[in-house]
Amino acid sequence: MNRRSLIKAFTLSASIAAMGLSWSIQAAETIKVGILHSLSGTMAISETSLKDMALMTIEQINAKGGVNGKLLEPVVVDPASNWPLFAEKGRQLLTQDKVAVVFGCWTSVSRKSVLPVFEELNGLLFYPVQYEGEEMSPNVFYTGAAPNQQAIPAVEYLMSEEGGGAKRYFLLGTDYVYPRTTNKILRAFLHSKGVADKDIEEVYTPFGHADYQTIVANIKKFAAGGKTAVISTVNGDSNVPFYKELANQGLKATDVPVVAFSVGEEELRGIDTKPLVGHLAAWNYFESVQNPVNTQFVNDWKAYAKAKNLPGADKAVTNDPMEATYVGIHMWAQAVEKAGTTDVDKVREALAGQSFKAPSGYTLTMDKTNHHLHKPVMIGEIQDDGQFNVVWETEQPLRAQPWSPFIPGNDKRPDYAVKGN
Amino acid sequence: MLRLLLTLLLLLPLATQASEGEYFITAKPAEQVSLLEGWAAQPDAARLPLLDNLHQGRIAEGDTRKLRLNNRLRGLLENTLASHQLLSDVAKVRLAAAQQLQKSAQPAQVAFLDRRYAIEADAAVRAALGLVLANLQLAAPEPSVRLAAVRLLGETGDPMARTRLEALLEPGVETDTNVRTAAETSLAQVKRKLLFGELLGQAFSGLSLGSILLLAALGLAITFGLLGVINMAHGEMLMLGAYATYVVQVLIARYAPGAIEFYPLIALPVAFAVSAGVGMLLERTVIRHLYGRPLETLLATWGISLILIQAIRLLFGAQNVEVANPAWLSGGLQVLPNLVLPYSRLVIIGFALFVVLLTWLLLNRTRLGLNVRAVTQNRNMAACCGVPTGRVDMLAFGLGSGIAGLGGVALSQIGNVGPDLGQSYIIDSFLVVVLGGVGQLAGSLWAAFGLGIANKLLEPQIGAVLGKILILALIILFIQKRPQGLFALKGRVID
Amino acid sequence: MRAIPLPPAHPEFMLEPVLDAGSGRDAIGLGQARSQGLDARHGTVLTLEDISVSFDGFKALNALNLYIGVGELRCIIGPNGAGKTTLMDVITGKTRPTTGKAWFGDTLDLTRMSEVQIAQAGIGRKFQKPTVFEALSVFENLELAQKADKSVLASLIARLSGEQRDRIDEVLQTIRLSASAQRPAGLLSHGQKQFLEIGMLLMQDPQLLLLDEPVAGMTDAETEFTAELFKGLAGKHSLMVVEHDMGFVGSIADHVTVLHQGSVLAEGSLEQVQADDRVIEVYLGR
Amino acid sequence: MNQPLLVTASQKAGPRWTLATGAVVLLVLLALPLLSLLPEGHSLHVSAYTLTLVGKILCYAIVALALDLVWGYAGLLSLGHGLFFALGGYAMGMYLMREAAGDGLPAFMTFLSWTELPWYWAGTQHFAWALCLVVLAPGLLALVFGFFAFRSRIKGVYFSIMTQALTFAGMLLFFRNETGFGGNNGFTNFRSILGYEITAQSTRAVLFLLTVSLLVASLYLGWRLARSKFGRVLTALRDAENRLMFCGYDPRGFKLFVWVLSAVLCGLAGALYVPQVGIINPSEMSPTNSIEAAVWVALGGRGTLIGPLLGAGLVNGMKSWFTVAFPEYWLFCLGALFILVTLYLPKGVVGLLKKRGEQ
Repeated sequence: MNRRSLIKAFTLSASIAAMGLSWSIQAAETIKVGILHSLSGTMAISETSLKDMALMTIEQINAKGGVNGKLLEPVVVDPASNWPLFAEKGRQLLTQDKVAVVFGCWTSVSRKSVLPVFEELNGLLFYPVQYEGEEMSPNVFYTGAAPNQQAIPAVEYLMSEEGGGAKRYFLLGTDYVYPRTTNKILRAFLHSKGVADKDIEEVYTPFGHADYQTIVANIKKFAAGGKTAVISTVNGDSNVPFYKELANQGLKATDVPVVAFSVGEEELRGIDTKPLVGHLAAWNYFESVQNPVNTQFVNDWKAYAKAKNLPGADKAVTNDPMEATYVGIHMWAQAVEKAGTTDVDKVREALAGQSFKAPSGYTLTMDKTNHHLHKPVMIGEIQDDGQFNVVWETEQPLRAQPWSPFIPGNDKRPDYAVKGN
Repeated sequence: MLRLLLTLLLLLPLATQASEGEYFITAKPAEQVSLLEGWAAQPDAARLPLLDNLHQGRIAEGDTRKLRLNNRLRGLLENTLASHQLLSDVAKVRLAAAQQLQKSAQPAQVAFLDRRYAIEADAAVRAALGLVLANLQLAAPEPSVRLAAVRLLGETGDPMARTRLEALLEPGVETDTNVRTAAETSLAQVKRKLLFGELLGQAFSGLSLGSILLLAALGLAITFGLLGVINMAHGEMLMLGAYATYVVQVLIARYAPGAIEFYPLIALPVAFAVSAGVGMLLERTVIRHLYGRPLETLLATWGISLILIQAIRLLFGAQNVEVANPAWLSGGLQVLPNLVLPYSRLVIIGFALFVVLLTWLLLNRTRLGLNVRAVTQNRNMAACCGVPTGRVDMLAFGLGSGIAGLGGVALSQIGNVGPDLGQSYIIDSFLVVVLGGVGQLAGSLWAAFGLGIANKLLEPQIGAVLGKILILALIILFIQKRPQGLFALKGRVID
Repeated sequence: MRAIPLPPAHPEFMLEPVLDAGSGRDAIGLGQARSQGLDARHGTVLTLEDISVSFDGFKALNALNLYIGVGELRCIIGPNGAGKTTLMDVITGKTRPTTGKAWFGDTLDLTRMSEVQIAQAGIGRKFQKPTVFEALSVFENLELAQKADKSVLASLIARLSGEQRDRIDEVLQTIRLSASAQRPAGLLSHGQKQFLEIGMLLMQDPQLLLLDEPVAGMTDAETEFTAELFKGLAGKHSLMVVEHDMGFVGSIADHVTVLHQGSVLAEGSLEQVQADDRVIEVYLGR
Repeated sequence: MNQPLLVTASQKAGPRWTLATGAVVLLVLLALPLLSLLPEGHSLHVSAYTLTLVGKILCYAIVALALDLVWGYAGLLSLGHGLFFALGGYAMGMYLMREAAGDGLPAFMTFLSWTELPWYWAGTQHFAWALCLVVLAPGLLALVFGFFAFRSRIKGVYFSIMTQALTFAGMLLFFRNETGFGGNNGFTNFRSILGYEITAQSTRAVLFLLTVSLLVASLYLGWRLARSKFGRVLTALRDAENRLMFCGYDPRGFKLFVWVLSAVLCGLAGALYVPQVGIINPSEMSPTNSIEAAVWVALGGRGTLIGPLLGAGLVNGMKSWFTVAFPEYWLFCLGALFILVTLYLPKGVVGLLKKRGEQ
């Protein structure tokens, strides 16, 4: 080892590192919009379509003349399913590219990773996925569901005679915060409905778990003790082996219905749904919802997928997080129009009470204080064509309760967004 | 006029059926429920076609109106249908119906079931019906009936029987001491049978997991075990095999829908060819330059795996693709009331053993196998003896990759098919090969099944995660004892 | 199998053998024959009794008995597969005997010691295939072999003293590699590597030297020089040499052991052994 | 940017120039944090983004250097160094979480309805103990694992696979919520370190300076080791372990020492990494990360001290750039890079530079 190479090495690595300084390219009279979704790594499976949906929505807004007379310029980055990289890319979008707003994140951990950055730099993030709640940052707008907008109505449905009148509940989830918190809220809720602990079984599997033989056998055993429903918060990739095992071991929806909170149209694309007919999912939107806004939305998306030659374009589907992305971008655009500027504080103010006619068939409103949307809840049954048939829905959009009343201590939380929660 | 009336009269059953259907589809869910319950208690053979149609989500063939069912209605419908099927002339249909009723029969059906039981001629159906009745008779007022029912339930290994007996034994439910004692005996009997089924089930899960590990690792046993290439792209060969299966499925569905049932069989050679082809290409372009530098093959093949993953992602999308089980791989074999062996898993166990046998024959009974073994043991010497080492390397690597492709076909039947498929198997595959002893096919076989069974035995006790961690720790300890794996070559090896 | 000799890198050096063995031996200054740990009062440095080694049923060594006296130079010969290398493996702890006793001196039980302990107790070994640290220079090779505290801590703070440096220079001269002291050992010729390995043994200063085919790949002149070197070592050190080259064996050994199928077939002077009928049959007669 | 120019210059010029270049780079690295303290808008201002990015890469560089000590010098390819890095990070993270939580429990424990801290969290509110843990956790684990592995002479590929299994097991363990380290989310949302606001420019600058110092210190350490007899024993060990044993050296001790040292260095790097990037979670332990670290070393040139630094800088710099410039294609570039380097640059970039220098 000689000194010379040491020094050479230093110079080279420093020059590479310093490249970061000269990235931003200035373009005139556009509003930059950041898109922070993983395009590679494990989360690419879910997030890629959100990136495409965001690009489509931006294209549509631009086609109508943009916002405040300026075109939107999307800046797409790939945080590669790497959580620290989310924070780094978030900071880059806000400080180097100087974007007005960022649409992105899927997993809770990625949101938690970027949150300090957005709070520090006073950025604006739109988060489009259903999540566990327990958070309300002034720098984030949550366009997905809070637990009370998804989980609790679903369990109420299962309890009802119509939903099969389940007496026992098998809570199955991937071991991370969203299932844990959701199940905790559900357990408290079930207790309040008189379900005893012996009738609740809580099981967690690791990420990417692929062998559900033992678990399905346990479900069967548990179900022998009375009318049982499975409440699944199993994360994306593990669903296929889970459902396949369920079908092959002869557990039918009429015996033991499974209601899932993370399985939508996009996930069903990877599954043969014929053996799954009758299993349920709870969301705030289904592609099969019948209304003119949705027809337009679905058609636009299919046309866009075809035009951009996206992989699997012939089978393109829409789902809840895609709708939430779509709604989020439009609401932000409306708020910018209203505020007349992209200044974060003014836009935040303008967003309160903003409403938008969404593909779900409802006019969704951004809550005045809590940064969450008022959303309808729908229960859909899996059909053999990979779509859902809505079997139950709330009469009107529900207000989100990000601080669930079923978690002790939350009653002291303020009902407005505060930094650092 | 009279003729018209007569015709109408003749058509009456049809008409009633049609009107029942019309009524059903327009009725409110609550009315539908009571309708179905009523029909279940008093079955009418003429209603069977309607129920069949309803079960398929329509009211009549050709009627395009889609019937919206929910799970409750579906359950009731199945019960009602079974109730009607008891009137069938075919014993097999009646048996299936009786088995369905064991799960779903309601007290209101007792009278009807009693009648059928009395006139049932087929012994098997009669026995099944007896159980249906026994389930319901636990609530009968006469202790003698209850006693008979309890004894009958003791004969089954049905998990529901356990729940029913336990409910009966709750304090204050059963007052008759004779029945109580009999129930206790029966419960113990049922529990024993259930435990037997559970243990069998665990053993089967272990075998099944082992067969999957084996299929995943077998290709690696050749590319890594014999050629010494730390092939981090091995997982991607599995993935290519799975995607080949998907493409075959799509193509057959489009061009030869008649053969769709057999697409996995057609996919086998295709997957082998695709993976082997890609493998040979890689060997010729990259890996051949790296023999004897095992740790560097690790880096290069890691690069290859990144490229393959992203290529597939761009070609097929980041989402998983749908690979459906054909009918003969769907469902399972009901061995015991609490033990179903899925056909797909049974077939995969058989397939894994078949592939091992094939590989063994290839390596030990063919010229190519001899050459491969010669080259892997002493490359220079083999070259001196006129073995075309380059070609042998290529073919051996192709063989390993091709076998991985075959593994991919099997994996596509039980799990996800997505760009990341290979990544989830790579560590397990390496562990199997290392544990078995590098270069030892038999070692890989034992290691795969050993790991599979150990995993499945531990999982119910301490959970999937801790089980896996414990297994990893055990492997690390085991390697301490036998650094060369289960089946190591002993002797005067100079390193 | 004999290693194929490589062409020497410096033929002119090879052509000039040093015939004055005495000065060579003095030069390397092998003064002390024993370390404190070794107790060889009974005159045998190595005692092997009833040693058997089997690999999966194959007996590499079969009830072998061998005694080497203090200061003796013993040659071991035998056909391929006779168990010569296994014998060395047993002595150095690389292979554990299935049965039998192996004592170094009167007190050290070799079957209970690790390879490192055996080496530290004073048994040095030269491999059949010359094994040197190829990435290190010749000088560094010798430095590592030098008798010193070989613990981790010591090597972290080790500094070469002038005395140690002089020793290395002396050995470098003896093995005639002074000119190549700073070259990486991997660049040496086959013969030079043999000498370097012998040099490392000298630096290690063991009581018992095991030498596996030390002159394979050497020119005649080098072989002759090696023979002189070994003869000079004998007396104060004990040597056990495994060799095929009968000329070489004849030039150094007064005592020869013939191994066959894992046991001792004959023992005695080279002439005696060569006259033995059984030996002729299995080995020499062909 | 004029550094690339310097590289070419240093190839032509003599060692004096090279020394000067090294000094300049070091000065630039030392100046970066100071420049970051300048007000925004100043022409020389360095953004927090650049600072954390470079800081992160420097942490990776330390990992690469540590890995090179065991791989390049002792010939033990570890595919589990991410575990040690993460353990150091977690130890620091525990302190930061306690600091953020004040007297209460860290937020994720409240989620799980835990009412008191698990025993292994005891004392983590003290910075000094956290620092001890930073060293002890990876150090002890490496010691135990190394002791068993080296005792039974596991080496080569076996060693690599075992280390990979080890980090995989660690990842699974930390993914569990019951393990008590925040599960998949790990630790985020740090507030302050030793009372200083963690997002303050000055805190960042100090952390950056510490990282540079640690890097320089580990370089010096590596240089001293490589120069010492110990370093030569390691090289000897890598090339001919048996010969070394018959020379009377016990390889276990040497391996164990460098293995534990390397693990501790990784732990320290992890501890500096966490407050700078603001998150630590189990995915740092994923085998992929550890393989990537091996790639940095191979790319830069193993068995040299500079190679790993160069490799870590190059790969991560490229990653940062590619993920923005070609988000869909960067894996192709990265993959192709690995292949090309192993095929055509067996000695890494340093080998290439040396060759150029000799010509």
